[in-house]
Amino acid sequence: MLNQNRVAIEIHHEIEQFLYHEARLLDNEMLREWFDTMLDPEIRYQMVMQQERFVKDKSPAEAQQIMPFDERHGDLELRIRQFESGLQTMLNPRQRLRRAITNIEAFHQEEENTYLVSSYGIASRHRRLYEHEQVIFGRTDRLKRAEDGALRLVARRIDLDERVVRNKNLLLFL
Amino acid sequence: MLNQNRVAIEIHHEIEQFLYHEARLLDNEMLREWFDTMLDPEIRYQMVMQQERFVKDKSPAEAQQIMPFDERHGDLELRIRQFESGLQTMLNPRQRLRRAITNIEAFHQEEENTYLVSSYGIASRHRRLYEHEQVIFGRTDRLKRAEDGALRLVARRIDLDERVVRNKNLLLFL
Amino acid sequence: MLNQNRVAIEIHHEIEQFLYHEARLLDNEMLREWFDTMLDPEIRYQMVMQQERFVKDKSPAEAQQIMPFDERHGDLELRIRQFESGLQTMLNPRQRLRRAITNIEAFHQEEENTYLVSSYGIASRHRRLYEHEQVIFGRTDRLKRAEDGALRLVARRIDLDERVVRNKNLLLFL
Amino acid sequence: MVDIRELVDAKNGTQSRRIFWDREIYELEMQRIFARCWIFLTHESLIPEFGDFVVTRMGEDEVIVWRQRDGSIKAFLNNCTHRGAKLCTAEAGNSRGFSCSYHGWAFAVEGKLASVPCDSAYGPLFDRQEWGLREVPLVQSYQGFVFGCMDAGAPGLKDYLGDIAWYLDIWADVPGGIELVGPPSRSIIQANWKSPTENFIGDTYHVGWTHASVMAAVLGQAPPQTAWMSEDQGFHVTSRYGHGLGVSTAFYGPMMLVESCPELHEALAVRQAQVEQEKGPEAAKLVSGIWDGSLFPNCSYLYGANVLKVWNPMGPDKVEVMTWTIAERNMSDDLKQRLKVATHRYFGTAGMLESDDIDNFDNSANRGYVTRQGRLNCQMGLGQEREDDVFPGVLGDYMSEVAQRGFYRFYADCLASPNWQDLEEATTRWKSDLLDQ
Amino acid sequence: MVDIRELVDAKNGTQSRRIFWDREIYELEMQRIFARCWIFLTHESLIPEFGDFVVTRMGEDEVIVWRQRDGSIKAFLNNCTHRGAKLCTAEAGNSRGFSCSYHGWAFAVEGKLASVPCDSAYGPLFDRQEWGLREVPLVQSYQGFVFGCMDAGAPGLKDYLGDIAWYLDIWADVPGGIELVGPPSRSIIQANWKSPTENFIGDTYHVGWTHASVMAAVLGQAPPQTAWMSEDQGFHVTSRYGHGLGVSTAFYGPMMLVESCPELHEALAVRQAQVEQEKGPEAAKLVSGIWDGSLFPNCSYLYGANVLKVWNPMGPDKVEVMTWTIAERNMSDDLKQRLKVATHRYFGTAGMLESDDIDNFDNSANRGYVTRQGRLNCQMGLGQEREDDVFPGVLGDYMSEVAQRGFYRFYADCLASPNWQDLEEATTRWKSDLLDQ
Amino acid sequence: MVDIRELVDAKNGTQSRRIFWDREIYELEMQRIFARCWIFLTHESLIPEFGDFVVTRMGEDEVIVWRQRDGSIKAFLNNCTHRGAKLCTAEAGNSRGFSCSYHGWAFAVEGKLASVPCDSAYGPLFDRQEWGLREVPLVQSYQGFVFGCMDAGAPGLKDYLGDIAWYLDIWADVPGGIELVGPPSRSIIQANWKSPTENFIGDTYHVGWTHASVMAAVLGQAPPQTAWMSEDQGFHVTSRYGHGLGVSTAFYGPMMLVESCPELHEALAVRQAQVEQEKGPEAAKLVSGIWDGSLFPNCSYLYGANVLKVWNPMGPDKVEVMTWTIAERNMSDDLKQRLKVATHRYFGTAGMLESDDIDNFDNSANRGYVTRQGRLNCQMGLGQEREDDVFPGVLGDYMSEVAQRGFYRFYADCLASPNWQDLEEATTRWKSDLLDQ
Ligand code: FES
Ligand code: FES
Ligand code: FES
Ligand SMILES: [Fe+3]
Ligand SMILES: [Fe+3]
Ligand SMILES: [Fe+3]
Repeated sequence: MLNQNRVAIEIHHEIEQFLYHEARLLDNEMLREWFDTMLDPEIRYQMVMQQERFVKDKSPAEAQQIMPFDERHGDLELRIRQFESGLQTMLNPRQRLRRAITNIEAFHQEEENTYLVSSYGIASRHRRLYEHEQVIFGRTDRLKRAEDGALRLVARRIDLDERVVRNKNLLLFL
Repeated sequence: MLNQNRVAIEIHHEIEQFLYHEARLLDNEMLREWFDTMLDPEIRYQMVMQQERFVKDKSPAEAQQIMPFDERHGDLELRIRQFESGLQTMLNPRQRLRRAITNIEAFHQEEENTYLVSSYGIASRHRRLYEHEQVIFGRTDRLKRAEDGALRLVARRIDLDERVVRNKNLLLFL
Repeated sequence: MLNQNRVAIEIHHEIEQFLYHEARLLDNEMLREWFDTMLDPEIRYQMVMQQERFVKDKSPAEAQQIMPFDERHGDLELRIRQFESGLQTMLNPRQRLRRAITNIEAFHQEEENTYLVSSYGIASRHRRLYEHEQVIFGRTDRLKRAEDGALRLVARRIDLDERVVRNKNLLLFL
Repeated sequence: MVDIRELVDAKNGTQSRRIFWDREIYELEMQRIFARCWIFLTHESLIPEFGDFVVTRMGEDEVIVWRQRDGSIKAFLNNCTHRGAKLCTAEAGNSRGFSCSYHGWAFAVEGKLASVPCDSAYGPLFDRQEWGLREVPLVQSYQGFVFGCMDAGAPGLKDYLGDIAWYLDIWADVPGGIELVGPPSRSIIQANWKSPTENFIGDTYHVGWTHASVMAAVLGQAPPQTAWMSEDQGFHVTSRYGHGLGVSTAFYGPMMLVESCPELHEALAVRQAQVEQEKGPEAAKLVSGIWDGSLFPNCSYLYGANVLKVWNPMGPDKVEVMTWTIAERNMSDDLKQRLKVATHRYFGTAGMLESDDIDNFDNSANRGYVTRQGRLNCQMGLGQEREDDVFPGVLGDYMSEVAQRGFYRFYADCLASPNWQDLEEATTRWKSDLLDQ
Repeated sequence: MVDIRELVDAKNGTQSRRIFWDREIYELEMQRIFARCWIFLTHESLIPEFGDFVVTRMGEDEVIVWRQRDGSIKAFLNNCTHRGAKLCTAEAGNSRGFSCSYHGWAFAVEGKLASVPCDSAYGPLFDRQEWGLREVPLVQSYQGFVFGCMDAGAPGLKDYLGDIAWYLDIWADVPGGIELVGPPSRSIIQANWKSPTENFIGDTYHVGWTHASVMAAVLGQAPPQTAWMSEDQGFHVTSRYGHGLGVSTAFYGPMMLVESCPELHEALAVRQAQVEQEKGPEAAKLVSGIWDGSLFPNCSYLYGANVLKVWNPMGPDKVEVMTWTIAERNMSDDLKQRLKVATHRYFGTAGMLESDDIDNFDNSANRGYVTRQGRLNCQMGLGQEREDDVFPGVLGDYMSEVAQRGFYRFYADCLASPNWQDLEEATTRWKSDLLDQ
Repeated sequence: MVDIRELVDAKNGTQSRRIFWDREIYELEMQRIFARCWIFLTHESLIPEFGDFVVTRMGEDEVIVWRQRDGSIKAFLNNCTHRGAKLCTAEAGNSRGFSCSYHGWAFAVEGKLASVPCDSAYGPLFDRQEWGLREVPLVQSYQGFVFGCMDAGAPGLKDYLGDIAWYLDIWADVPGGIELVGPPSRSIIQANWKSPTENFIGDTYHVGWTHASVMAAVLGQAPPQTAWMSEDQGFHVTSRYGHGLGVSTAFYGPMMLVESCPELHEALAVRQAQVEQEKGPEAAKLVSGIWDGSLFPNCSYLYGANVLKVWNPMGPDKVEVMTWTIAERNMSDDLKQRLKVATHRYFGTAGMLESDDIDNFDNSANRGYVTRQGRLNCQMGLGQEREDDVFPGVLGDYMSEVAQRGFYRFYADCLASPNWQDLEEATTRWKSDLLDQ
């Protein structure tokens, strides 16, 4: 993410609005719409946590990281079908999720019409009377302008800062 | 809030700065200035919480929601007079409120020079030595360009994600 | 910070990206790069907390405030050398800091090519298995365009909202 | 073991700070107060139809309050009897039964275990009849207010309300009845449950001081604190089982509500005429006043400001506040909604009056070993208790702490008594004890 | 003192809710269960080399599990014996020693206090030999699973596993052995540690109900709950020291994994042939099924879904969940990684199945003084326990709660016994007690 | 009941880990240490004028420390005696009285209940004289440091400081006196209050190890840990009532401060000459050194680094740290402010040295039932205690734990003694016990 490759202000604005729109869709449980309109069929969707290791540790990355999500298009659809089943007692009464997105930076990639986007997020979940959880994360996205001119998410890597999850679960898209 | 009605980047910037300016005024306890310069006399100012009901519940909205605020111009002024009384021991020593605003999206409304604005917020309150509270919310605002060319807030609906308030009180404007 | 001195949208965008870039550098522990490329040699870097006093208290400001940081260029470098020593057990395993920056407003200063920038921040620190801390702050920065055309931080004042620090320490740059 | 008589000196009107802090005392309260006394559950108007339910708490026990087919109301512990999962996860709604989310045991509205999936797997040693929901033994209503009691040996609700029922009738026994407009606002504050309860039971004293900012906002300037202690202000009452209330006849009850609900003027005049006829002119005078009151242990209300509050304990230092609007059933829906907004403007979680109060209740003031050796004073008007021809109960001045003292008198009796029989005995001479003092 | 026999009625299969809530009971559990029984530490495959270590917990005690020069494994309390600072702050890694961050005392891999900075300042009264790391007295492995025990008087690990070892061999005694793929996911949930453990030990009952959403997503629609109770479904087992497990032979074990890990089909067929040869056709049938199981007190696993779980207690109402993927050592690295992703898709912290379960375990359902007087039911299949010629232990139907009852039977014996000698005595007739019932 | 002698073996210099964890022990500490010993309140320079006040804590009890009209200082529990609300909500300021926020009871600077709103409502049974603020029985100063004591039977402050007063005079009895520059920084850390106190009382040992990163940053590279144990380094002292301190004469005290405060060079030379004249050359040598020290129970200071710390207990696992800068009264305001910045650069909440320390104090290292059966070692230099002709108290090497052992010796005596009379008796032969060992 070199400083000189930053996208121009108009594209930045478009990307920012894309991410806000996405958060709003997800917060309003419009998962299918998100899936259909914002994701590229080639999507790779990852969420990563790191084990606590000493700085000098020499073991390979996969021995140090755990991925609650490492999904392709089909895996995501399977998960969305679970949400659509209407059978999750966890979601009844409905939970309230809110994804505040900040620190958006976008950069041109070598491939044309492709952008590397860095953003931060603070997602809050309120559910039942007393449950409140928060998760802090960074995201590195790859966005591509599709043939219809609209942006699509081609890859997302979500880095969680927490090692031990404090949420009741992470069954949510960040 | 259709994607295609998004305002142009310049208006978006203006609206964003309006909301940040507003937050800064409120955080600095300049309530009267906020009231005088940013609110339209026709303002409707609502804060809404939802009771926990099953998804299939058929009761009407008003049986499910509670509004700590449902104020008009005069009600807001009454509240500001309480703050101006100087008699609230709650505010002495002063509390520190900070309203971080994110996820701003703005859309043209049918009515000219009127914008529908969606934003998210994380408000923090520190007071006394040890009290710290946070409230997470979404807002749907209606902004209008007044005759003097400046924006004014015509309607605001604040949706709180929490059902049970964890703040000592919500005597604050979000 | 008068409304009419707000910078134009392009400069605003540049400043915003400067601050996001800065946060990303700091979050990735690239302190030396931050120090070398973003700070002006004349930097004054302050972090301020206020004692709880009654509103009517007449004592001078310095009797009411405490500064965990009031640093010049050399002081900051000393601190960076501590980080670079590799000897802080506190940072091994590494901690995860994330500085979400919001509410950016920028204003022209009298001096040319100098901007007064107000921003808010929510910094999160995760470390070890279970530690999670958050600190909420406002910042008032002075940025200057250096001869090379790039922005530099000339002054920063960080106002912490908390009186009693809940972090294990504040050995971090906000 | 806790020495109750050292904690509360009912005769002299002082208490130990420890009753607001100690976990040991709190546990005893859960047992001897909240599992023994009548606890407010809901109002009938909130669950009018067969299957309507609300979930609430009695002490820390969560219960489902449920309208039965025959119109009666039952209450059950909100927990599955199989492996113990929470049964109903909504606050309110309508249902003829609940299926547990874990294995699907299904409980019917009357509490029976109606069906057990895969029941043939159970075998003959399992008796389904034994594993219905655990029922709250007593559920009764007064003026539509539904109360439950975990102790089958308790006196009936009407007896429990005692002298206070006469007063409740004045504002609640209106034609068509009253109702609560929900849903309640809910918030959690750092307080012991007794602090807000004692505040609402008789704390005239704080009004002019704590709420000066609201007075200033509404009236232009705050009147002196003594404005609430003129001769003809009204009175406070205490009663056998600790309930108390106060009426100020010098203030116009709905003064804060009438701007958005001007219809209240006329409604009040009508009601005043009715009460005059039913209970005489003295009682009628009370109708236009502002009332504060608490029912032991943790239900409070303001008539005039039209709010009802429950202070649900969540440990010695935490209370969940629930707030409803009181309306008359015959009011228009539109008026009810305006009333809901107006009452919350003053007494909701963003309420202008409520917000002033919360710091005063803050339990952290009791922190500290030496601090907790201290005693608190509740002696205003001590020795000036009196009876009245018209007004039931034992009375004190409007500006007095007679009701708070009565609250702590019964509180101590409750904690000290192992059962209702002893408690009845301990309180039988309450009135002469007070008046002969 | 806690009355254990009142808390757990092992004969009738009921328990008091208090065992999921009371701090006093929890403290006793820490002492009599977690400082006495064999506790899962790690798998040998996770610390293959000299100096490899992981940090984990036994009860609330944090321990370093450390591969020695001679290939053996030792475990030590993870705390400096000088002024008590935490010693190792990483979860895993490789080191031949740790220096304390405070003053630099250096402990070697075998636990000795290897060096003390400025040791000449100490003087003759200090004996360095006495201040090594405190060692966990017993550390033993079975099929590569490493367990530790704080009580030197405990039976050996193999004896402790008892009848269950036979079953573990079926899936763990594969050529090349099995391994755990780490690092584990970790999360903290609001639950008592016994709730998830009893779920994994034998809760067939919840699968069709709680997880209906996953069934619907995967299969298109959720089958009825009774689909898990047909005659030939399999069985559940309980054993002397509380361990239990269940096998469903009606479902294809790795059904959720094969899409991303199709190699599992063949591996399973190969394994089935091996088991047939080693243990006969009855045992071989189990290979293609889906298994659930828990080892007393807090280690669970699913064979077929290939996850291993530890439920580490953090107070009566909190559990830290640790989840590893089970793989065969001889699998390719690529397959292991795909398996890791697939198992976490269902059983990680974002797992589709896991997420359904967590609310059911929520400990807040036990809040309330009256609530906690209640009992919980665990009677499914009570009185239908049986022995089998092929399968060790005492069996019940696949759809039964025989394993949960066995868990609580031993739980109660454990809490009631002051030492292992008494505990051995208390459990010696466990089988006849069960079968003659 | 807690068995103190098992917890602390004063003779052999070991302690049970339980003293850093158990709630029961903590409660006893609140009673027998914090409600009995002299507790640091403030420095006279922070409340110079009539009406100046600061609010602080003694144990967990919050107190107002208040300058009286006659220049004396009183301290009061910061709570209203009416219904118990917190009285003063500011940390510091100037006022001649405080009105309670709840009902307006007004307390005057000397603690009297000065006025009661609506007092005519009270009646004759209320005696206003009885309901003033509860006063801390003893408040005394030494070198401007103000201490309070909740036990009227305690020895005077000067006696309580004992041998340590001689040392304090060296840096505090300067012409014009010293002062504390405030406001203090405040932070809450996860630690038992004894951990940082013992660190500051004599932990030479950690400096070269824990703070190696600062040494590297300041000096270019970190010296070996043994650099702090050369013959002529200085010494540590312990005293009857647990206070201790250490002086290193091998290091130049203000080395970290002089860059921004070069005036310190000369001030130190001047002071050294004064001390030489007053107390002789041996004492004068100490002036240019760096000192660490703690006054029992929870006040610490570094002379040379010029910070004063209070470690206020907030439960067994939490401490609120308060940090002030020590300055000489006669310094210029500008120098004082630079000193404030410089001291916080190293010892504030963002302090380069402070930040290194906090993990070492982390109380979570004591988690675990088995862990807490362990003992901690404090034996460095055990048996090498000595007396000195010039220096009061019992001395040990600079690199020793003599001061920590003395702290825990008195700690144990304090917990074991029901009152000051017994405590005096228990400690009367402290010196010979130590030296004859
Ligand atoms: S716990 Fe409710 S059905 Fe099993
Ligand atoms: S505490 Fe570990 S070396 Fe001192
Ligand atoms: S509580 Fe202080 S005046 Fe009543
Ligand atoms: Fe009030
Ligand atoms: Fe499950
Ligand atoms: Fe240190």
